[in-house]
Amino acid sequence: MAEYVQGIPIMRPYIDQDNQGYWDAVKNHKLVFQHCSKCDKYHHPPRPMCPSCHSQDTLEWKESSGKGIIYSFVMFTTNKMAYPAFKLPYAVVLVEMEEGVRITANTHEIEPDEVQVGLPVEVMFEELPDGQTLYRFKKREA
Amino acid sequence: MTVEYNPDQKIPHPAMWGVLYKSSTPFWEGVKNKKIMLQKCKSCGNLLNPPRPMCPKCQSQENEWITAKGTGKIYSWVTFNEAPHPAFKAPYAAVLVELDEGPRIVSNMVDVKPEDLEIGMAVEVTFEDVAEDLTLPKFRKAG
Amino acid sequence: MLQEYMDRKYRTDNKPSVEANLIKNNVAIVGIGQTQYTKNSGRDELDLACEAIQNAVDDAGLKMSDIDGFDTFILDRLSLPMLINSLGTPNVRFSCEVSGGGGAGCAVAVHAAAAVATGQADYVCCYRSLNEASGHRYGRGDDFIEYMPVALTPNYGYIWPLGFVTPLGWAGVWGRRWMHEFNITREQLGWWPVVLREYAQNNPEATYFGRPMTHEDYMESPMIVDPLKLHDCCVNTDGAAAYIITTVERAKDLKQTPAIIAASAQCCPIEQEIQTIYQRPSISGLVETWYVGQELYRVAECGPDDIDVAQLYDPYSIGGIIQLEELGFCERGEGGKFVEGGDNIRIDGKIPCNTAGGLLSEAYLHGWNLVIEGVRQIRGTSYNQVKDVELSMVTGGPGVASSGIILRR
Amino acid sequence: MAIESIKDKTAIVGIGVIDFSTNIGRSEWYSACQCIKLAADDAGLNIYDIDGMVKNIDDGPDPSYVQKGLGIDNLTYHSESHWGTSAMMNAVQGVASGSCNYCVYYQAAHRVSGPEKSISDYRVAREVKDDSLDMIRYDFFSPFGLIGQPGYVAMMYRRYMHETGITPEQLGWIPVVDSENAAKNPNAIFFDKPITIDDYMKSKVIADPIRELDCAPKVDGAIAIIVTTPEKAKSMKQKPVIISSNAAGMAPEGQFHTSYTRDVITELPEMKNMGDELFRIAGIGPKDIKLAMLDDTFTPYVPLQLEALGFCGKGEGAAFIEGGERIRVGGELPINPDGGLIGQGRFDTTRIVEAVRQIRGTSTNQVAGADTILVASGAGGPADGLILRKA
Repeated sequence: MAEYVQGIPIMRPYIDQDNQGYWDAVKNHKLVFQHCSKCDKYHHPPRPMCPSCHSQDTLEWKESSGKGIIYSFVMFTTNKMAYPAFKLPYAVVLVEMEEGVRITANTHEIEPDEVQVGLPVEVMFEELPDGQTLYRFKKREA
Repeated sequence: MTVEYNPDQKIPHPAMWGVLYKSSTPFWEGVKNKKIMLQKCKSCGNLLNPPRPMCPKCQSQENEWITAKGTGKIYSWVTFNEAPHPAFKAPYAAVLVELDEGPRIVSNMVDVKPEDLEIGMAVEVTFEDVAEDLTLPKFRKAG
Repeated sequence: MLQEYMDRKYRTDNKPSVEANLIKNNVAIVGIGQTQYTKNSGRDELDLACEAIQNAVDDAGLKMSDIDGFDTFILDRLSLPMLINSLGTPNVRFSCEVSGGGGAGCAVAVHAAAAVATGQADYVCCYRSLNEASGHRYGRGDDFIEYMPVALTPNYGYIWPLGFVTPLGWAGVWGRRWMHEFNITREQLGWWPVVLREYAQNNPEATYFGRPMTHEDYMESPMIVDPLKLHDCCVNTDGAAAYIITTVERAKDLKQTPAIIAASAQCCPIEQEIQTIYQRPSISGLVETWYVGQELYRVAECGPDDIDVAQLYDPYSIGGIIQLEELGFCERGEGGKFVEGGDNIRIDGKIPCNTAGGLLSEAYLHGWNLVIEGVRQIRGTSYNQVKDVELSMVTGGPGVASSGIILRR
Repeated sequence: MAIESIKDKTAIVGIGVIDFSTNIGRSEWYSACQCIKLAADDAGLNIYDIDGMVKNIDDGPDPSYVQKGLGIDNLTYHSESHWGTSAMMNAVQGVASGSCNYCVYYQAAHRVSGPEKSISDYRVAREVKDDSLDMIRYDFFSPFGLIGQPGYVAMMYRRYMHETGITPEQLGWIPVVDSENAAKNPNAIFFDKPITIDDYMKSKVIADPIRELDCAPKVDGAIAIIVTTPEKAKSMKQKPVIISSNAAGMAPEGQFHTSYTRDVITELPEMKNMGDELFRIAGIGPKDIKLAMLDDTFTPYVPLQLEALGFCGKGEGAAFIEGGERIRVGGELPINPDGGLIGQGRFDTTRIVEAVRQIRGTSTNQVAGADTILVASGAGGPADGLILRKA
């Protein structure tokens, strides 16, 4: 799923000093999460300060196992609320990762009726038609 | 001297986005027809400038549009030695004209050098087609 | 994180004392005004705002020159200087805006009340003016072409590239999780929109006046974003609304029965986003609504059983029903059963909700119409008047930094 | 009971300032978190006790972002404000009304290196999709090349010269005195040594009669200010600075820097309304003020503020500043001993921070006996201000 309509720009992330590491990793087909080395805690989305110890220099990027389960999802079935660059239908899944954080993404080779809460998934990377790299989730063995 | 434009740059256009900016549409429609239109409160006669949907003196929402004579005096002016927008060639002046009817509007002078400008100078309106789709009210020395 | 929410134990030791709360019982809503709610106003928002504000001023029995404060929330196309130059108010001493979209539906009243209670303004006008039906729509997918996440909102970068740009979609994620955890059925969901549509049939100002809907109609309506159907979603409206806040002392000399603010609350719990509140320990509830409810009950010194009528900000049905749980009108996870058949939220029910039709059937005026209906219930002038209303509750949007007020006679 | 006024109901207990720069290399989100942490440290306050946040609408990310870094469980009060330092009023009301305990006002703005710069520059020229009705007012200026704030102010300034005879040689004393003061303030990055009136006269005339040195430059910075009640302040680390008064003011036919439709355009009626209210609440007059922190974003507004706030009579502002003697540290009414915005860059909350330091006695350019200070913001548009005093 998640195929694109030609001629409509796909949005791109806003990259700044706080999330550069995250998006650089995605470009290299890696999924990383922000981790505070002092508190040993993960935070997502990335932020400029650890909310537990208020340190601004103990934040590092740790590679994710890439594995998680679908925690919830929505299915875009009509053009009313969908973004027009996408062919219908397409799903956006909220995946609870093994690290404990939850991230949203599109799916890869999962039929609409297969998308279910609790489905084990793992990350994969896709080169989009506009040249950007984005992560998606595909089925995995539990 | 008249304001000169860089031909490859778009002069900032006023918004005529229909319903989005309804109050000022008659002003710009008037300019297209080479008139300065002023909004007048139907209830108390107050001239509303810039245009707005309610009269601040009597809270009436009924208004009409009258045609200004197009004469007035220079109230103040600025000379731009550096152009803040690429469409304009510096130096040039923006003038604040007090119309004989009372309201003040911003404009440019035609055939007057910035150094010859004076507060109180009598001026009259002239219309200049500055772009294919844009006419602007400008002023020249009266008489 | 959010331990007090997870334990359902509200901390009061870190709050200013109820005695120190100057808003409680000292401030009232004394004037309400609106324009027609239409699908195409043919006028600009400034024009609509002027009319609604004039109506509110007239309703209160004031003069425009009495107004010395203005309040709204962001996403408004008006500029305050332009508005003031039209209204002709001579000296505005207070103004503010609240961030967070629809959650601020009542926060605006909180800030206006704080200004009035501290003597920083005498009469504050809270206004909203929109051409959402004919002009700019918030929250439609095709409206986002040419938009990109910017510096002040970098977290959109994690969702927008997924074709995930509309609040309805974002809310669908926590809505589905709630349905999943508590076995809520679509049939149950449908009763919220159906009852609201019934209310709208008595309200000639409502968008859906004269257009009734049965539960069957609801079930047959198309899916917009699975799990939400067309009739789970709010209407689009052109129109404006305004209300005026002053002290109870000044209200005594005015025309209308004042709707006294018994409590006001605003909240912004951690990991707050615009609907994408996915990092919290639980997403099957609305943390922000729980906080608002707890603070309202603490300050007003009452509980859910004391509330006679509620206007809950419901951009989608799920948002309304989960609020019933978080505000304590029913148990956690029981919202589906509670609305089933509709009787509990009808006029003689346990808690009549959104009695003018709410955002689904009256108008989407970012919650202003809910405040106005909350005031009408106190005055006894609602089109669906609940008997002997003592306490009338209004809340701000779910899934965003939220707010609420309790009005009393 | 509602209260009559906010006089002495609130106090400033903490300030946090990051080092200003013209290329900070960080996000505004980062700086916002950083300056709030500094302010909490300064106040001796646990970050988790902060329960209110206010900000200027365009400066920095909104509270829900900042909170994600600070880890605060819930805010019970937050809002945004449009201009000057008027968000301060919301902080004061939040605390005084019992809606929150500790309200932080943060301004995190990277106006040089941050991306907002390009947005606001574009807005003026209306080249991007911006459908705010606010844009309508530019329609009557931009097509004629009257674009940008220096030009807007110059139109008023020319008239001011015409009506009162004020000269650049007089007005130049604002940047001269600002530069003298800035040279003593390590966070004022625009002058390491004072300039002379000759330097000012040689400064480039950009929108005649406005010179480059008449305009405060842009800067990257972040400031946080913590407000609570005087009672709570007693047990905290710093000597509290009491907010005697706080007010905002507007006036008919007002527009930002372009109120050209008023009968008289060479006055600041918003500032006058605000000042009258400030003094009424505090119960004192201009004579009681030991130090004034005035808005010097554009120099012509300084003499106009002196007139509007009653520090001198109408038309006497120019004489007041000429020669600089009366406005220097040690003079009759010292102005902006931190170097003002001309010395530090456009950053309105610096005025409050310097006033707090002066009252604490910790300024790098201390004014003797500065126990009652007036802060004014928003010259040329909606105005707001504070009177701060020693506890």
